[in-house]
Amino acid sequence: MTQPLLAEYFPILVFLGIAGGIAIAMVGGSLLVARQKPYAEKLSAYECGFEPFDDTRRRFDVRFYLVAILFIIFDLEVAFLFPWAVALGGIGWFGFLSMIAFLGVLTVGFIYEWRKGALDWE
Amino acid sequence: MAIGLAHYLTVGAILLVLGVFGIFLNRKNVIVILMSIELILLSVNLNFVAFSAWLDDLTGQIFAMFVLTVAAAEAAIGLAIVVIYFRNRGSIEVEDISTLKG
Amino acid sequence: MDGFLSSPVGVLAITIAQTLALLVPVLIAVAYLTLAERKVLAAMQLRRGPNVVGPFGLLQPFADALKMLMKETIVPSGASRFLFIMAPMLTFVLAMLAWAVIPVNEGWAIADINVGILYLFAISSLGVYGVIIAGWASNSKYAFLGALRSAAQMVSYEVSMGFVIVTVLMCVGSLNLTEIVLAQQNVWFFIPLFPMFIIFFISTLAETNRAPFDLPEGESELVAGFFVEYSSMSFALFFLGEYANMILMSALTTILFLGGWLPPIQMEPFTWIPGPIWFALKICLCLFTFIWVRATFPRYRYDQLMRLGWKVFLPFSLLWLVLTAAVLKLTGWLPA
Amino acid sequence: MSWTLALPELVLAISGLVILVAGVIPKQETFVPVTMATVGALLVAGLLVLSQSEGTALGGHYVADAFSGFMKLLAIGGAAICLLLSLDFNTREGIARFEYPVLVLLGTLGMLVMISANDLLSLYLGLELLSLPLYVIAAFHRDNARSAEAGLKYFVLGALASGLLLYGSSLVYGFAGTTNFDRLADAFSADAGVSAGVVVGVVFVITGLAFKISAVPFHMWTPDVYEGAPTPVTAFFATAPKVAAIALLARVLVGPFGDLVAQWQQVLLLISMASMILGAFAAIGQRNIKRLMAYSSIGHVGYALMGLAVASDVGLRGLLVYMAIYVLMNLGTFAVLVAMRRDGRAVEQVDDLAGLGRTDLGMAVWMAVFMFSMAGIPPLAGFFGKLYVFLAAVQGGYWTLAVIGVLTSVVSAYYYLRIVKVMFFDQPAGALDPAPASLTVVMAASGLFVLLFVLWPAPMLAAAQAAAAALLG
Amino acid sequence: MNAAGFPLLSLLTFLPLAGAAIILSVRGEEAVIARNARWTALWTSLLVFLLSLLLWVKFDTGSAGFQFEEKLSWLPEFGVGYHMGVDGISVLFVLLSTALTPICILASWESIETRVREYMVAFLILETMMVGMFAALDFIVFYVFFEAVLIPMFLIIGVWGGPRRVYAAFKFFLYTLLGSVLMLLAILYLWYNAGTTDIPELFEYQVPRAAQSWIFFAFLASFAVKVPMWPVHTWLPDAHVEAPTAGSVILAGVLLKMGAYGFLRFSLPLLPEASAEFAPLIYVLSIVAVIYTSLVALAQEDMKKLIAYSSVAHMGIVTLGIFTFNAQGLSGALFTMLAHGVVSGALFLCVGVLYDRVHSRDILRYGGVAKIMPAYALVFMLFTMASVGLPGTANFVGEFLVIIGAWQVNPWVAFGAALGMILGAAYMLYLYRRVIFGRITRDDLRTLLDLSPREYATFAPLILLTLWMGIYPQPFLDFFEATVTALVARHEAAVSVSRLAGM
Repeated sequence: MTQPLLAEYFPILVFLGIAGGIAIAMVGGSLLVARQKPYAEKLSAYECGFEPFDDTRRRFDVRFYLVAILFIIFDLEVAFLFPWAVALGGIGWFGFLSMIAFLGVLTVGFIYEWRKGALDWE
Repeated sequence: MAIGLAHYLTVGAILLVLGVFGIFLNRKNVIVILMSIELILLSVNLNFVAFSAWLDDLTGQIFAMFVLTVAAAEAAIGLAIVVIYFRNRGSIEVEDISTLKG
Repeated sequence: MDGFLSSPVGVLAITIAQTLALLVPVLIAVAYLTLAERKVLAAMQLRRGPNVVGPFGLLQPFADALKMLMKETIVPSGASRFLFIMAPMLTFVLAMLAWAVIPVNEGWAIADINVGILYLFAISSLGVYGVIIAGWASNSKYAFLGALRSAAQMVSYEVSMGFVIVTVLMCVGSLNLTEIVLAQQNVWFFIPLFPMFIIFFISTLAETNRAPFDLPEGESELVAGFFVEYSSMSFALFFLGEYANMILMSALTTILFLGGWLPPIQMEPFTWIPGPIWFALKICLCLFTFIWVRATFPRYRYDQLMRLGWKVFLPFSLLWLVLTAAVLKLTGWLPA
Repeated sequence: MSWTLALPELVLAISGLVILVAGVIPKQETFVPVTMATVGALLVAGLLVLSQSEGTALGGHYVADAFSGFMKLLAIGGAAICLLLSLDFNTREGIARFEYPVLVLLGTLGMLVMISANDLLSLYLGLELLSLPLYVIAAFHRDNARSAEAGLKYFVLGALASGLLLYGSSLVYGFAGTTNFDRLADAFSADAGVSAGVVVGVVFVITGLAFKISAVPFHMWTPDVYEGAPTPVTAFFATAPKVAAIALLARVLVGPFGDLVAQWQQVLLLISMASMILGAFAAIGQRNIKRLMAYSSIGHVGYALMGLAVASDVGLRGLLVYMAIYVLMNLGTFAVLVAMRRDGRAVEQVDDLAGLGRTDLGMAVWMAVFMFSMAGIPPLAGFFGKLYVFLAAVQGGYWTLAVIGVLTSVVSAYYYLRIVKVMFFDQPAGALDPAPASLTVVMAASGLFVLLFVLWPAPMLAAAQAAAAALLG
Repeated sequence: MNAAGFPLLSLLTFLPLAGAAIILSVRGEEAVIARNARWTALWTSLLVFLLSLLLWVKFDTGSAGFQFEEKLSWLPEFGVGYHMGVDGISVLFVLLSTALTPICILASWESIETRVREYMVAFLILETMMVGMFAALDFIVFYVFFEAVLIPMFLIIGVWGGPRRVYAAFKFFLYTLLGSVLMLLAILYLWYNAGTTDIPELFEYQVPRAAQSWIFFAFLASFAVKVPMWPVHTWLPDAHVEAPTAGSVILAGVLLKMGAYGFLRFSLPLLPEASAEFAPLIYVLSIVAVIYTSLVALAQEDMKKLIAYSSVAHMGIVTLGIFTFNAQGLSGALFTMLAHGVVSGALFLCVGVLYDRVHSRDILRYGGVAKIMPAYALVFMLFTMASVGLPGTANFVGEFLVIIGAWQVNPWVAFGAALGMILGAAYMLYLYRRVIFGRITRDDLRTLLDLSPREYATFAPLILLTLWMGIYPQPFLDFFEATVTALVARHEAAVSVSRLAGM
């Protein structure tokens, strides 16, 4: 182990290998053991008794996309908060207030979204 | 074999080239372009972090954090623009983006 | 022997042994959680639950597993084969992977990394990919819409979860899970941070798509959500992943708010019981609450669900975060 | 912490947030009051810039000097006037949403940060704070396919430019070991020589910035974006952000990379010449007047860069004067373009101006003044802008540059004249709608400036001189 | 310092702008505006002319230096200032400009029917620029006026011109601009190296020999186009043909002089060695211009075009005279410029008279006009004779002096110039014969009216001037003498110094 920092993560790699192995074993085992007898009707997508009219990967409500965007923004905010929270004891009032200001900016954005109805469904 | 600065920089450069080529050679979908842009930013971040470790200086990592943040905002805006473009034109094929020319 | 243990092969062997020592109990726990859920629900509805296979139905999970194994794996004709198979594996692997950093007792974490909570947060965020890929790869309307809804719901509550975790971190001053537990020796965090504890718990319900937030999988509307097209073992993997996540979330709740492996009071009769037992007990308590909630509450409407996440939890947790920070800063209680 | 030095930026930031909240809370659309409030905030910031003292602040990330003051006033003024231009236009086009002024405000804040940047990090943040609102307002006409396309194109190439700039920054950081401009300058002034990595980094940084100022060969987005974006937005693009980007380029090249002049000068000379040539020739065939203005702005950037490329104090002074005059001419021109409506619909072909000299003499005269000024005909202000950059080129002995400059200005005179010709020589194509008062005021104000600059150029020259001196340190 | 006691030159320069402002401030119906504009413009220009007579009266012909000087600080730290003043070279051109403007305004009284207000404003602005250019004693100020002339002239040709006015206006503008921007670079070089743009101060500055050639060609590019010299004269016929009558008059009368004035003011004193070195080139170009354009003029069917080509030929004589570097040649050139200003302006007016009536400039369309318009025929004849250079008229004096000057330099050059004069006689008389004599071929000509009182008023001063300058030229020559002598002396000194240095 030449790089001690990465050594801590070695078990995770092992974990990944074993968990992946189990998953493959389970799916593979089922494929081996179970009787496979596919036919068209069985392989068609689930529908209410008739053939699908169009491609399923079609447009969907833009609000899902909005949620995704909002999530990115707020999750990044959280990413900033992590180091700040851990170091809060050592960064003094300036550090504290900087983050409060940052949160204030985000709050303004949040108020905007709220008023614009980005958070409303139906 | 120890993995040193040069390796990181090489990967970074490769990612950059991939990103740039992705933008210019891509003939299909605008989303691919957005992904290429993210790829470029990724290469930049890799550079910053690698240099930061090499120089034993935190500036690079802070820079990378900021790049990350801005990249998120940029992606959000980019997607929003793609959405309104799609709403207007019903397509996001790169070759269709040619109403404006002269 | 020492020589072997410190050689690379030895280290690998030990790590594999540790991993299996953790994974196998988790898998067994998952298996019995399914049984427990049915039993508890039945009890609450004054039924008996499974009681045929084995004594008190104790072998029921194995029977289920066997049945799953013997079923045909159907890949819909319109699906993307590779992604379709990959999605459940991803969900399952991620659910397992998170366990690598969970400290069962002081020093009993397989990978005691110093950014453990960040790691957990990252792994649980990745869970969305399994859902999205499954919904996309199935090429079915129900699966697709279900996946979108699941994903939206998961990310919505993740934000407030993040705030809650940050609040805890401020009180600890470290990202290491062991240290988070050790910081609760005097008082468990659920007491001073009670509102955050509630938010966190409810968010975990939403994060794991559990009742009353199981709407994306609502049988009546979307048949079964994103995994409607799945069958056999790939279905089982989703199932396992989901229940493993439940246990993981309970473990996280325990670590963050319920003092991990610490006994309720640091005195004689309690300290006799070893840490891992306390840990397991607390997890069981959480899991029981999960099931209890399922038995008790009606399902949320989707708009209510999103509103709760964005308009109640998010502003509230943000506010509480700032308040906590201010209080800590003003009183000087911050960890150095 | 001398953060009070950054008071203009802070005031803009806070007022931006307050205005955003104040704008979103009422039930009805608040475009007009919000625009007014934004203009007010910009004016306050302008006053604060005027009273700003000099020095560095915020851990060396921020610098205030005469140069930043000069450029900030230009940027703020340009932004404020562009907002006035949009008042009437946006209402008529159905894009009168209060987000527009707020975005302009935030973009202006980004410009101020850029202009005062003293670190690669603040440079980048300022640039993005400017670019992101610009992407949005380029596509602000949401239901218009061309606007959306303009936004998309601008976004893609802008993001690419940011990426290249960042990549350059990362190399500079890695090989020089710092991102602070002062320390970078120290690092390069040492005799040790510079590594190839830094040079590559500098070239990438220049490339990124060249995109932003739409200098050839990184200009491809300009015509499309100018044509597609709503006209007041185009006016904004053509003025304030260009000032900020030029300021940034000047500060970066003269400050931290001042000792690498041998490395960047050739690049800049080529960029400048290519921009002048392309700006002159490509505009000739344009029928859409916004597209024409796009090529015109490319050409003007070429002239302005001439001042930077010669790398002297005279050149910098020329650059500053040029930018100031350029901004004012462009604001006036765009006031006319914004006013171009027939039967309530916006028109933007050159031929739509036909016979304007008969139907609306006032507007035609101002437009002619701006066109002659852009062509660099004395005694109008545009001539003096060119005069000072040419003087710098002649002084430095860059004859090729100077000769290309004057020849391309003759070529570009052709298409400016064509507009005058259409307005005065051609038969009227039907009267344009009368221009709203706000536009007339902008036209007249910048027109008078362009006309009368010749009488009293000394104050601006003195200010530019001081700014250039401050930048050279 | 200032013989007039008040800033006369600035007043002359900017008074027309005040008139323009008054015209612009008039509101009302179209006809009212037009009438107002005409009268205001006329009175303004007359006032300017009367004021400018003070120059004539107060000018000290014995001095070679600048008079009526005015100085204002403009950009002191750059060595640029607002400096006005006239010497023997420029004073008469100021007068020529102020004299021709009211005549032009009178000439456009009826022929301009549309957008009268704008037309008059453009003309007054043009006057400002012309006067300012001749009076400027700072290179930058000079350049500003020199270039600014383009704007009103472009509009005058383009808006009120003939069918191909757009083409002509663009050609005029771009040709001239192209030349002048090159001059601008030379000015910048001088500015930077001498540290000043003040013309008297610049005269003290020795331009390095190596730079002189470049600067000379840069100046040549500008002035040659303006003069215009062959082969860059092609804009002139187009511009003349398409411009309205008054535009042609100003163009021929004043604007062409700007190039020659530039040679005299800048090329000769600033660049003596280069001027001497490249004088043969100028001779060749001038002779070619004289002979070639005369031949071209012979073949013209369009009256205005013919006169335009004759202008090129006459200006060839002028440039020839300038580059002889002796007193006779220079005086002759200056005198020819003045005379040509009066005579060719008058000739364009003559064409304008016919054009106003018949709306054609086609020579073949006319014939026998003498029988219907005897007074007009007389006037036309006078100016034709003057143009030909008949003794007793203005042109004769100038051309004669130029030929004498040229003879001293090189007899062949003089011979070329004389040949040009003979050809000039040929095409002018040919024109006159075809238009005025012969049988009346068209019926519509029979109804033409002879000169109106307004037209008499227009022609009268020109006739007087032509005869005065031809019969008693001394007062005019007096103006030049001191300055020209100084200029020649200065030139010879500079050239002999460099010749000594070369040996």
